[in-house]
Amino acid sequence: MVYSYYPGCTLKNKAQDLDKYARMSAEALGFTLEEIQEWQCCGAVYPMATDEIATKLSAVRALNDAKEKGQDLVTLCSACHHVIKRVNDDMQNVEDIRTRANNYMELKEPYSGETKVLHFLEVIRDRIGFDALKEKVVKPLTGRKIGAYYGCMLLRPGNIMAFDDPENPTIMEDFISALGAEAVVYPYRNECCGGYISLKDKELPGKLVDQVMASAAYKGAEELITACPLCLYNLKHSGSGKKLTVSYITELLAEALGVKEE
Amino acid sequence: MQVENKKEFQPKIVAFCCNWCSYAGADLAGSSRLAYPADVKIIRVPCSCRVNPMFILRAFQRGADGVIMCGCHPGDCHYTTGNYYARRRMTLLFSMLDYLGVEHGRTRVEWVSAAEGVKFSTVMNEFVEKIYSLGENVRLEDLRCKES
Amino acid sequence: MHKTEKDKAILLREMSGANVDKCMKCGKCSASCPSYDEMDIRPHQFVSYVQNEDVEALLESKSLWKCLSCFACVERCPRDVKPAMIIEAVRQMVVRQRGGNYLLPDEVPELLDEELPQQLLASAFRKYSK
Amino acid sequence: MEVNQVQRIGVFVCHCGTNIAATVDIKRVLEAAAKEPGVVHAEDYQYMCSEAGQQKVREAIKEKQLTGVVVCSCSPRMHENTFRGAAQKAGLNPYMVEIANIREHVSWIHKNIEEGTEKAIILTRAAIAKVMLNAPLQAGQSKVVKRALVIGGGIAGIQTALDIADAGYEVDIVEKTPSIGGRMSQLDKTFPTLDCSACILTPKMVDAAAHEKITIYTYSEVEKVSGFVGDFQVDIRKKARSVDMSKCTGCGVCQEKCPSKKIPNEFNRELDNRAAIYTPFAQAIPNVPVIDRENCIKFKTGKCGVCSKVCLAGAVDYEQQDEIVSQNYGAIVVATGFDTIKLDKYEEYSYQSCPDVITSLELERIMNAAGPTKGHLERLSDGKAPKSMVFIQCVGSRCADERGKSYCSKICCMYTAKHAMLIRDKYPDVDVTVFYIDVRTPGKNFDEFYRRAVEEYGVHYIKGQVGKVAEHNGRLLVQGADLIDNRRILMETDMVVLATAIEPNPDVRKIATMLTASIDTNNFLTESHAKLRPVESPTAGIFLSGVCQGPKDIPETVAQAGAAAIKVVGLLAKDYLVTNPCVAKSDELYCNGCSACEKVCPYGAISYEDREVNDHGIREVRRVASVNSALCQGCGACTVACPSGAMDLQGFSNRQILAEVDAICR
Repeated sequence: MVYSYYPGCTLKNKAQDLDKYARMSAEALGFTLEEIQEWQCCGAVYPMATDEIATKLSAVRALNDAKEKGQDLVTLCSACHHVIKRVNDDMQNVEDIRTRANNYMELKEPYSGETKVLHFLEVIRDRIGFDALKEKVVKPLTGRKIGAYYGCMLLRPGNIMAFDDPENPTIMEDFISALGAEAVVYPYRNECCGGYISLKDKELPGKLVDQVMASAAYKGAEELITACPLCLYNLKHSGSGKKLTVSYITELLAEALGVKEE
Repeated sequence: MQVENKKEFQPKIVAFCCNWCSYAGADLAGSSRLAYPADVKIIRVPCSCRVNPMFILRAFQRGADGVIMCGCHPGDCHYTTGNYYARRRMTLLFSMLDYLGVEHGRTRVEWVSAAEGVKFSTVMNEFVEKIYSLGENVRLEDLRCKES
Repeated sequence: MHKTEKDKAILLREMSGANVDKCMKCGKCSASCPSYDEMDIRPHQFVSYVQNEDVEALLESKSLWKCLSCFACVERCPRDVKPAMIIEAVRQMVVRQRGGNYLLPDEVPELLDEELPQQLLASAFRKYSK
Repeated sequence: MEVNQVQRIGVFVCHCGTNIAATVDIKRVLEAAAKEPGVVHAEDYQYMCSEAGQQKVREAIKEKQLTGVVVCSCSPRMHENTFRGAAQKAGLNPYMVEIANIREHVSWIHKNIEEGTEKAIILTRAAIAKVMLNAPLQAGQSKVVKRALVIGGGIAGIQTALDIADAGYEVDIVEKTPSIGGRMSQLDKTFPTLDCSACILTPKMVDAAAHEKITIYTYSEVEKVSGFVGDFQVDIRKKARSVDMSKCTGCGVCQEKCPSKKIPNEFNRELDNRAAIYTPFAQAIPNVPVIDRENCIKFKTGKCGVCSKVCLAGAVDYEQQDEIVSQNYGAIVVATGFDTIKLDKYEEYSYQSCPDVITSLELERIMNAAGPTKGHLERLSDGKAPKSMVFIQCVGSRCADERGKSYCSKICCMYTAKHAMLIRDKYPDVDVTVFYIDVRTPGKNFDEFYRRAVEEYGVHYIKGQVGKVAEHNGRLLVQGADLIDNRRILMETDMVVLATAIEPNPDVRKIATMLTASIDTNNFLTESHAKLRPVESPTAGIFLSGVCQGPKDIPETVAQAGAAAIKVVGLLAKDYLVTNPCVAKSDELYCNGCSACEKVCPYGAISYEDREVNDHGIREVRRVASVNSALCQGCGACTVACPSGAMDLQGFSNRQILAEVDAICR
């Protein structure tokens, strides 16, 4: 199975691990991530104002590219996934945005949200299946106690992202269990890390990250995983409390599948 | 345009009133002596949902200048849901009449409760005034039906 | 063209797409907000400020730069009001004005560090400037 | 112009003293009426409704062999029945009378004699045109079975049954669970008087069980309903109890000895376990256990049989089968009650992940001496006594999204005040905080009750919904915002109680469908009129009692139960029901079997049947609509929905109304 793949800017730069291990793991699991041509930065935050059009076009371009290839579009970075999924929802359901975006784009045929947007984890859950994943694990992560950090962008708004129950998600826990580790559920796994505010304000993300870390540690987690480069950055660099190590979901996956080079 | 070549325009106005609310409201307007023009003639029906759009078209065919339908307030229908059906049917009928070129003001739906004598009278006054301003209905009247 | 407070309030309602009048003042948005303590005008107040057409105060508020767009308020609101969308609309109103940018390119070099992801810069620029 | 030559119409114009005669020229009306085709008689009188006036009508009918009567007088809402009666006395079908309303609609509002007279003439013509097309109608009769069925054995059902039975009629209660008692039996104390729920409920349960007119079917469900008001045929499934009711002494040994004891106890909201053979609670009526076959070792594996061995009365019967009881009823009362909503979509409150976050109904069980903690207030996670408790109101109520319910659950403000007060009273060292959006306490002594919680018991009320509850360091971290002080609340507490929205018992949808009783989008049964007929379903013969109709507390439920009972008694007191003959009727030759009429009928009065029709000599079986005239209320919705014109309304037929339109527009 070949999927169109939108890596996004950070995965080409500071988060190369997230990208690299994803491609390797995908091959090991029997699917290919085919990077779309000449993608542009998604903008990293969804432009919420109803009159924003230009800021949504790069996402539409990527979506249309996948549509023309007849492929589903896979993303990894939470921000990219959030932006592309929501723009796709706009293209499906908001007539004004659809019309205006298509007027700008001059595509061969108008785009109205035909592409299915999947997060890498959704491909594993819905296309591969956690049971099948379990069978492909060669180095089970037995004995490791891992907490999933979801953050906000994958889950909310729940009705559009439709990723998992926004208040009680289980996809990453199921993922961790499939890899042979013990998934640690903690209540702050869906609370914000501070996001983009950390560029100019270190104090608030510090408070939030300390809360997340303390909550995860209290529940017995020894390490955390995330899908988002910004979450990873904030979790690592903000706050003054006790730190758990944080890694990307794909790194953990590559390790369990035995494709991660040491 | 046909301009008043008659001496005086005397509109024919048919009002369909449901037995439980609007007809009672009209009775209350009467017992409260709240006047409205005599051009309005009321037909009693059990419920606004009994009003077949055909009745309204027939009225226009026979030379009515305006038709108004009154029922219980939404949620208060004696038969629970009748006025909702009526409302939907009239919406469709009115859009068809619009298409036929019958002015929007010639038809009206109003919810009048049994306690709203004042409202009944006010609505009828307004409606008749509107019909006067629109003049005679020439769109749908079937001249063959006219008695000489 | 000079816009009155009322015009701006109407514009905010349109730009935000928020269901301002559905609010029942339960405060769950503020209760859910991770930035609550940093804000001078709290998420639930944004709704009433728009209802009261008190837009100037919103335009001056430091809350605009503290909202994380984490959507906790949107998700948990029992009335589907979408307070974050109002905050975003006000923020847009500010950054679209001349001199309204909260982040200037000149500031950036000092804020960088070795591991700072591109995503952070991209999102901060989207949120803080036009 | 079509004129039915055989019709002989009489027109009677009333002066109503000067009420009509002052602004309507009676003479001209008479003259105009007399000229109408078919009119063979026209006369006027001072007061047509008086005995002398009616006498004139009766005489004219006889002398002139009238086939139809038009009375030009006051509103038909006033005297239509009077003149119908007069016609009937003279041997004319009462439905051959029409009224032209020339008082309320003419003389009282049009002061110009010219205008008034002209309008009166037109209305008279319309009435004549209508009556020409009237057909004689017969009001039917249907018998009334003098027995009522109450579905649901909670306080609503028990009270309704007691009131009906006290009036002397037979009542059957059908209860799904093994005992009557319902939600109220799960409550510890009741507001606003704080009396013990069991102390006031159990005597009523005993009364119901002992009442000679009441039959109780527990562990039973309504399976099938047919018929209509006055005579419903109902099949009740008595599920196999596996215990012989006539032999069991209620000693309880079987429950003690049953080896399968790990089954979540529904009565205690699954906070503890019960045995596979069980009575839900000690005061259960009947005090006879049932075997939960899904969890019984004997039924699962064939081995065990301990209960049978220990039963001295020999009451345990593994071979027992479900039994169907068929019974006829004149009236049915729905009293199916409520449950709390599921909280799986509200995990921001950590209900699923943390045992110390509980619902209010769970707290009732914890506070109850027969509950899972024997009435000790303790945390379910570690059994420790709490030092601080937080109550969160409106969880799932007043929601615009699909997670919760759009309505206010109505009882939560009061029971939360009750809980807070009881805890502060019994455990004064426990700090109690209530997060509220609005405190709603309409009801006698209700606000005073809530104020007592604040003023005398020191309960802290904070305005603002809670955003998140998270377990941390062995306690619960409650994150909220005080909307009045405009400050962040981040407090640690030991237990959190969620005032969970209530919803109608999920079974009600199935029952409503069987009864063709209408139900709203929230699954509450719809009342016939929100204000004036609040305990009657729009479906004749179906009555509503308790929360199945809308959220309500115990006093309101009991009041409504009594109201439903008196409505039932009013129905059962009649031997026969007179049916309104102005009902819909379908012409089988025109009916195309499309079901459009069936879908709009609010009463379920239309059904389809395969019937042999004779279409101009061709006999064939067709699927055609059939109207049950006992159920039809004569609204006419079906007549307009019918695309083929087969459906018509007697007394207000298409031809009649068109004739009126034509007469007015002439």
